[in-house]
Amino acid sequence: MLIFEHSRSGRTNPVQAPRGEAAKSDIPQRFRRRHRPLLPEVSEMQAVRHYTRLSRQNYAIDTHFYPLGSCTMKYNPRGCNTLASLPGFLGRHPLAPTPTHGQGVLACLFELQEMLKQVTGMQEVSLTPMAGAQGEFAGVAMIRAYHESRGDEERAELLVPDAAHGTNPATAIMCGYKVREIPTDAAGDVDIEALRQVAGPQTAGIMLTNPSTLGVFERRIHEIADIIHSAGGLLYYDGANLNAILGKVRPGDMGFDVIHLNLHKTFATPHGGGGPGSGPVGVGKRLLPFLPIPVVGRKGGSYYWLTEQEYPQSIGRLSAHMGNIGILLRAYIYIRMLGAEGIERIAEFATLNANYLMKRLAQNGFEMAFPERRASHEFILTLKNEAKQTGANAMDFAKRLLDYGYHAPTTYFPLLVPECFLIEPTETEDKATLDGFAEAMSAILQEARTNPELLKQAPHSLPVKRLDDVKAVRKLDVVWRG
Amino acid sequence: MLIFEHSRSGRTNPVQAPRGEAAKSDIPQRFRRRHRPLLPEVSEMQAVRHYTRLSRQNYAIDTHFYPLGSCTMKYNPRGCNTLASLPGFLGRHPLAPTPTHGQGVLACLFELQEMLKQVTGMQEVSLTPMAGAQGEFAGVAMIRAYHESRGDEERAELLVPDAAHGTNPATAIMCGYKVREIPTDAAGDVDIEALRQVAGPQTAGIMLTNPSTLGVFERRIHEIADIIHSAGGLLYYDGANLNAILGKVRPGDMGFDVIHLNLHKTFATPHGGGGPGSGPVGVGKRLLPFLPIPVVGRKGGSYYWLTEQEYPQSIGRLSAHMGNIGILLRAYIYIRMLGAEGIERIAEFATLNANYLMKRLAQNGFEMAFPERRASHEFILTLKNEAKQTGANAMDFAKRLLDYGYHAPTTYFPLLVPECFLIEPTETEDKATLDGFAEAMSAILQEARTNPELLKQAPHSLPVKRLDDVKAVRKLDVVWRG
Amino acid sequence: MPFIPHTADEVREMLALIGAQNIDELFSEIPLELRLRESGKLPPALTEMEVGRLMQERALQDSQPLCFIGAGAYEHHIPAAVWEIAARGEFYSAYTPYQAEASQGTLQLLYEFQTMMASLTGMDVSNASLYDGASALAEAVLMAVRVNHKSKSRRVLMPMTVHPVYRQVVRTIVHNQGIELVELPYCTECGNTVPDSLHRFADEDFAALIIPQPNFFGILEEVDLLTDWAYANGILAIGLVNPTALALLSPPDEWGGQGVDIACGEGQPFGAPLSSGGPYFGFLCCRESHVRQMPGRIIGRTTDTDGKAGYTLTLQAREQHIRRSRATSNICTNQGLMTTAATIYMALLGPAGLEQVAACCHAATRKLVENLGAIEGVEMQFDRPFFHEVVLVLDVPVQPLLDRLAQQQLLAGYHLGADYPELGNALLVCCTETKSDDDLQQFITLLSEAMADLRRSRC
Amino acid sequence: MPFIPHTADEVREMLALIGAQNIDELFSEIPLELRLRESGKLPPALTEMEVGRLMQERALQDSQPLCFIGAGAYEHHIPAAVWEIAARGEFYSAYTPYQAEASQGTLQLLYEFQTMMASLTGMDVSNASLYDGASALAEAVLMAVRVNHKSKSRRVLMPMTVHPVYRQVVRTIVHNQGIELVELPYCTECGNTVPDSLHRFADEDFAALIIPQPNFFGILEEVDLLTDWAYANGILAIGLVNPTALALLSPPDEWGGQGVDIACGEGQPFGAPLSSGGPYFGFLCCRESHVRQMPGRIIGRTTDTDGKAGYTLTLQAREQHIRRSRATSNICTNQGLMTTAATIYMALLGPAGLEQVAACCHAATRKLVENLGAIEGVEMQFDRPFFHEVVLVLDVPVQPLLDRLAQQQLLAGYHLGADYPELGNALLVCCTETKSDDDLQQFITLLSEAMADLRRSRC
Ligand SMILES: Cc1ncc(COP(=O)(O)O)c(C=O)c1O
Ligand SMILES: Cc1ncc(COP(=O)(O)O)c(C=O)c1O
Repeated sequence: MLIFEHSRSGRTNPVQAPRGEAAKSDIPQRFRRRHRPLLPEVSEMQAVRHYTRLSRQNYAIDTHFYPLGSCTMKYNPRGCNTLASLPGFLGRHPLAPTPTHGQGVLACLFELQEMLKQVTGMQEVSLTPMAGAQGEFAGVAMIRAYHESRGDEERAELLVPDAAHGTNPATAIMCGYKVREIPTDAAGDVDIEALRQVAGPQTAGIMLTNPSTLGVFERRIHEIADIIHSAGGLLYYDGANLNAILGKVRPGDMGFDVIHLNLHKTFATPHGGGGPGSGPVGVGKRLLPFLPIPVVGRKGGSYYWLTEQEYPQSIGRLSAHMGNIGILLRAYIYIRMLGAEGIERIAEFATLNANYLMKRLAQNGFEMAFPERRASHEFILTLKNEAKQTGANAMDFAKRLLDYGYHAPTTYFPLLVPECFLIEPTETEDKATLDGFAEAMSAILQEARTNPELLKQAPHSLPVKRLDDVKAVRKLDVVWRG
Repeated sequence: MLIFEHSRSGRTNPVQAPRGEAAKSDIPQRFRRRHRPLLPEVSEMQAVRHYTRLSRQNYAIDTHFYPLGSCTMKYNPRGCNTLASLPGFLGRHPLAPTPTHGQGVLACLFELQEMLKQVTGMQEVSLTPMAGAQGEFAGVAMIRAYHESRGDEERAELLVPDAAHGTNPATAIMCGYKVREIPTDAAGDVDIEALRQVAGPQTAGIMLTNPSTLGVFERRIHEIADIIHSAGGLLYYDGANLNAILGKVRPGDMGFDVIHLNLHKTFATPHGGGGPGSGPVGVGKRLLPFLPIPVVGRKGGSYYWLTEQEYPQSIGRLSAHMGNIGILLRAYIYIRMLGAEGIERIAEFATLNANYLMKRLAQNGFEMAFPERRASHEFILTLKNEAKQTGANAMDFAKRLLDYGYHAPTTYFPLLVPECFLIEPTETEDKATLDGFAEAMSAILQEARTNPELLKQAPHSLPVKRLDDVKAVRKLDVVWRG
Repeated sequence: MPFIPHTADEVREMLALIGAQNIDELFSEIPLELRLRESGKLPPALTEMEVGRLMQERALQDSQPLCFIGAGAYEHHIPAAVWEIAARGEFYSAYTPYQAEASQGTLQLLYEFQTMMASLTGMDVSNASLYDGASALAEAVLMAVRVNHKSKSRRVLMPMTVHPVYRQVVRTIVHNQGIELVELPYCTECGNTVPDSLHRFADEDFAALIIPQPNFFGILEEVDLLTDWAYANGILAIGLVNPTALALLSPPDEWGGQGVDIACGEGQPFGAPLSSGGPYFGFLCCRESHVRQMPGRIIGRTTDTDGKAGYTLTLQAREQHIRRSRATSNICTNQGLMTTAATIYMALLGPAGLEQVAACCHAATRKLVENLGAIEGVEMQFDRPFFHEVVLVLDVPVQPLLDRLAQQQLLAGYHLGADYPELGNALLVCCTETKSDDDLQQFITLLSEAMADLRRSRC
Repeated sequence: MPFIPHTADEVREMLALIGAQNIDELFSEIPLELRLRESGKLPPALTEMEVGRLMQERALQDSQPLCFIGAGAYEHHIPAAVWEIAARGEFYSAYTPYQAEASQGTLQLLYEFQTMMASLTGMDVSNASLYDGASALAEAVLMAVRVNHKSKSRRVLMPMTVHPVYRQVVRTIVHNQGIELVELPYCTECGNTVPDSLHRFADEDFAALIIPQPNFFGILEEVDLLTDWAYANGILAIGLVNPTALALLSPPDEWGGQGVDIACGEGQPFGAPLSSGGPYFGFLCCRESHVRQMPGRIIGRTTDTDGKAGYTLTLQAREQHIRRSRATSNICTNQGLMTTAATIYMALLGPAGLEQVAACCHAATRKLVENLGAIEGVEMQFDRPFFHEVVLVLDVPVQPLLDRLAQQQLLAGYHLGADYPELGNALLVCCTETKSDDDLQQFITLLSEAMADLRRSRC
């Protein structure tokens, strides 16, 4: 039932509305609203009950194993939420003067910048981008500003591997670049020969993640960096996969000039059913002047905003204030709780879990996309044989997993592996959970062989059965009209 | 799965344990523990996931209609929780000095005492009892102290209607009294003639609720008060049903000498899956000196504890401090949000809902225990005919209601009505919910007629099917042993 | 190990199955010369208790002054239920609802959100959020340029009465695509964009006109005239609106004869704490005919195999994960949890409650204005209808005044000098329903004292 | 109407069905002369925003001093997850689990709680909570009197080293049943109950002996000797224990040769905020043979019709709602939500974590004691093993000292004078793991300054 269906005309919740006669007659009629909007008229309890019940229809990290590849669904420590929600933080107006009313929050942000520099090996960090994709925008815009600042205006192309996340090419376009796809070789690495052929004076740069979205480490990264740098281009690091290498190898050391981080992945800030995220950018020397503002500076023990004054060549501002500060605080708290050693263990155990689960699934007869490679923090399995043999495809396996109490892995991405599952267990899951998942996969495979309809009709135990996505597009219904 | 089954030896959650070497060698071996207790060894995420999932197996006011008679399961405003949980309140040590570190909380408690005096018509209130039953204990202990203080030591009997809640006779015994049951007449009132016969010099008092647990108002309350008072006894008011009469009639005005309130019923504090509750007591003039301590006093604008100094005849203390203060704060906030008018509307709409639902169910063919009476805030329906005709009894109806998404009403209480449902919708439910419940009852009645097994096997859609209570007693398993 | 559940035994078993000697071996594909040798200079781990104490101290440092700053971020009462529910693990720790059947909670809620926002703006459809108001405006500009088939222009008219930082953000985001923003001056007497002043652009070609309501000064723009002018000239109209104000003011769909094409704005007033500027959320609504050019997630209602209603991400072919370089935007993660809070906020307030919020905000600001007479040297800059925010001009310099009042725990407003030097000693002041009569009195008292002192110290 | 959903139309429809003219008619059975005529003197309704502001101001008034008071209520770190989960609506707003199938969450959790508490105390079984530590001790006394078949005595031995208020509470609760509490003196040198002093009671008949560990002074009692003495004399032993201490100290089940019969105590240290004294919870564990005399709810594991494990209230025949006047206690509502928090607390800490908590509390107190040498005029009253709490004797009067330190936001301890005048200027001081080295330093510094000042002002 929709909240509107609980609504009755004339019902109010006076405890939440301010009291008092509030004349608005000084606002001339021509500016005034004539009909009230369709908002629900429900009691407080009805709202609480409705949204509490709705919440229970979600799978989430707090309730289910959620091995969604590329998304790093790890435990979001509750302490981060509680502490970032202290009244002093929540109540602060963004324009409150920092000398008297902001040293607390700025201290946290400054230290976060420093810590992110440490873990990425970059020279400077700006925390302002509000998600990974906005971080990408900032990064690519800086690459562009860099070339323009040198009068190197011919560079109109950005190289992107064919396995890249969709935000990479989309960002390139938003920054006014043409996208050139680079193929992947059979082992999952970038096809170096192809790369050599396309790199040239028109190349503004390349966007990579490493480990790549194929779940393997790009071994010839040094060579790639050489090729691009020799061609006069810059290297962009998509930090969505940083969880795999924290404390092991740093993007700065691999030769990247700019990087974004997904704090809502690597640094355990919540994904909130779609956001808010946070996508800080880090840069090497070349891109330093172009950082998006504001950045937090420190002078004589006190903290303040660095703006266009200190960064006259900045690509500018990306949000009305400084992005998702509440999320930045959560990441800050998380890193403080982990410390140097804890950060390093993330990559170790994320990788251990991925390799273990990969091996278990391989032993259970599933085919890996890159069986000869080590998994990074994630790995890809292809169900193409199963699909051929049983008629149940990757989507059917995914939906059936929901019945078994597991969120499905990422399906059909990267597109170059047919019928694929991109599986990322993360370091916060225990062995028993991985074993349970592997067993569920085998059980489903058995079902696929004996009764594929069971999979095709799945899920069977959720609030709704398989939903008709095609109808959702054809008969577009995006607003309730009673 | 039990939390212990997630446990693995050697797993720790270091973020929550304090750091540092902490030698304990000054504690001699003979005092020291040799084996660690069986506590779960789980990661923080495992604990969070386990208990989050467990919570989802509960019905609660925030998720379901919960018409549990006598329990007043109304909406527990979230604001009461948030505000009672402000750090200044949560962090205060009970022995913190009140002049410097306690005026805030004492101001709330003092005002709460005043407000409860207002709504009950009593002279003074002590907030210290921690639940209804402890309030009863305090009240009856005061009655006893009163008689003893007058040297009136022969009074060894406490009268209790046969329909009374079990805590009433149990309390009488805890206070060293004998219990004498008073029968109920056919209309649901106390049998006045029977009462006259038993009241006498051995009568310490009578414990009543009004409206009674039969869901009807005791109309001859004045006569009862006269009988008891003339016999030298006192009247105890069990406040569990106060929701029915708030702002309409006050126990003090009905002639009661002492009363307890259930803040976790009438004043919307949460029941927490079993508690904590809060059972303040109010007294008339006669019992004033015997109030349990501490009570909050005010002198010259500042608040302080009243103790044995001010109440040398007090029955004493009932808790190490002053009871469930966090709960008292919630009740305080609730009353402030309702105000005088809001409080009065509680009884009105609780009564409207009960009478409406009673009428709807009667129209649907159900038999009411007292069809000629107005319902108070609750009413009783008997399924004795249905049980005879279909073999499905009140328990079966109750379990089947769970499948329909409703918590069951109170069953088999009061015992004198066979196969009964005690139904209390409360004022916070809307008409549509009551209609839905009435329809579900009819649907179940239909099922009982056509397929009684469906009811006897119910519930069918919950985490477990019908549980074997008899086995739970016979093969007692109250501690997990691996 | 913080947040890592593995026991030593388990690690051994797992490595054995993998066939590796130790964990380090799993990183063997990383070229040795790249491997980090020391573990960096991060501070040592703190326990939750320790970091708790640190954060408590830091939060206290920022204290909680009496705040009359608005300027795009507004202090409103947030019902306790909003975050007690939004912070439930099932909302808080879920990903974007890619597996619809396992995400009906988030999806239905977002469908309800879209319905509420569409109704509030009067538009046909709404997306499920963008990052914030400023970036939503930038996306609206990009969308308008894509959508306007009547014009091939990449020029967009943007009044100077739009929030100055929004203008910067829009520029940052759109200029790489060759879009030019043409600034429209405002009347320094009235504080609004004078419709007549547009006539000089009548012969030029533009893709869109942005219309803020209220504008950055709190002043109500002549939205009907502006929208009609845009329509008459084949220019798309983009309404930039405050959602609280919409409870009182006419919805952008009803501006002029045709209404706007796109309405967008900052969602913060609906349940988002001020939180130093974020997380907030942007909203964007439009006519149904433009829906395929809309950026961001959209939730649709459909049916399952039993014919039962259910909700799912729809029109994904607009999005980067399907359309890649031809997507309507690169946005992926949005501000889901904030829209969750906003949806619960709207449900708890309802139409009457929200109208009362707006009316009380406005009435408080008006009351403040009426009492300013008590202070020497303060005047209203603009004499036109406004909503809940006004520009005052003072006879003393603003910055020293604000600094001094901040010491007294009063944040008296936003200093307009840097953005609008032509206005002189101008202060943008906002009241919301959180300001009691006592608060207003406090404002008046402290401000007049401080001004008197400042004046004295100057002579 | 606050929290009432009815619209005027609905009220009309409902009244029509009922057949009443108006709501007032529904109260027609209440004698007219009793009906209230005015609506009383309650204050007018506040909105949540208004009451929020009021409560914020009140909470601030109580401020957050540095607190070294223990005396039965202990400041421990509470992991954030504890209350973020315990406050979920499903736990927070459920009733006692009478409908087991619809309450498996609460029931399984309580079964886990019972298991944890039984293991911590070493006892066979645990109930699902009583009101608090003091009333739990009273219930233990009543239970012991019922259970002890060897003795018909209604006399119980209670050491003076038991918390003074607990002794009062026990008296209040048990004396109406004719139970006599005989106080055992303690050694003012050592601070414990001297086992040899019991010999003089050897010929008397008692139902039970209470043994606190640690006792109110923080001192460790000779629990083995005391328990053995009780056993030898046909007296039931009741252990009164601090649950944090149990992570370090031997469980009551192992005291002496046979262990105690009943173990009980205050559960507050496990996840309950100090909160001015409540809500906390009492726990009570016992030998399996006594389980049918145990007061309070007990959860049992059973199976459903499919043979699947499930949980339900069991042994209800002990309880008031079934057994009425012959019940083991009148308790009905207990402290469910606090045990929910305690269970999550124990799961988050685990055995090693809990031991570390206990060890760190104790180490901090010892560190404080070791540094007291730096202050003139302070001495340890007792020189015996203790746990995390100690009695200091001062050469200045305690109350003025405490008042003065409270002004400096230091609560230096609990003044023992009122309860134990024989100890002179005695102060009970406690450290928990929440006290950092800086805090200890602060304590030392402020205390020595204040004492010096006081001494000066006296001469
Ligand atoms: C590899 C990769 N790059 C970029 C992104 C985009 O990040 P965001 O969703 O935070 O905008 C994602 C997120 O799904 C990703 O997996
Ligand atoms: C009529 C009546 N009296 C007394 C009580 C006991 O109150 P409590 O459970 O708070 O001890 C109850 C609670 O169920 C009740 O319904």
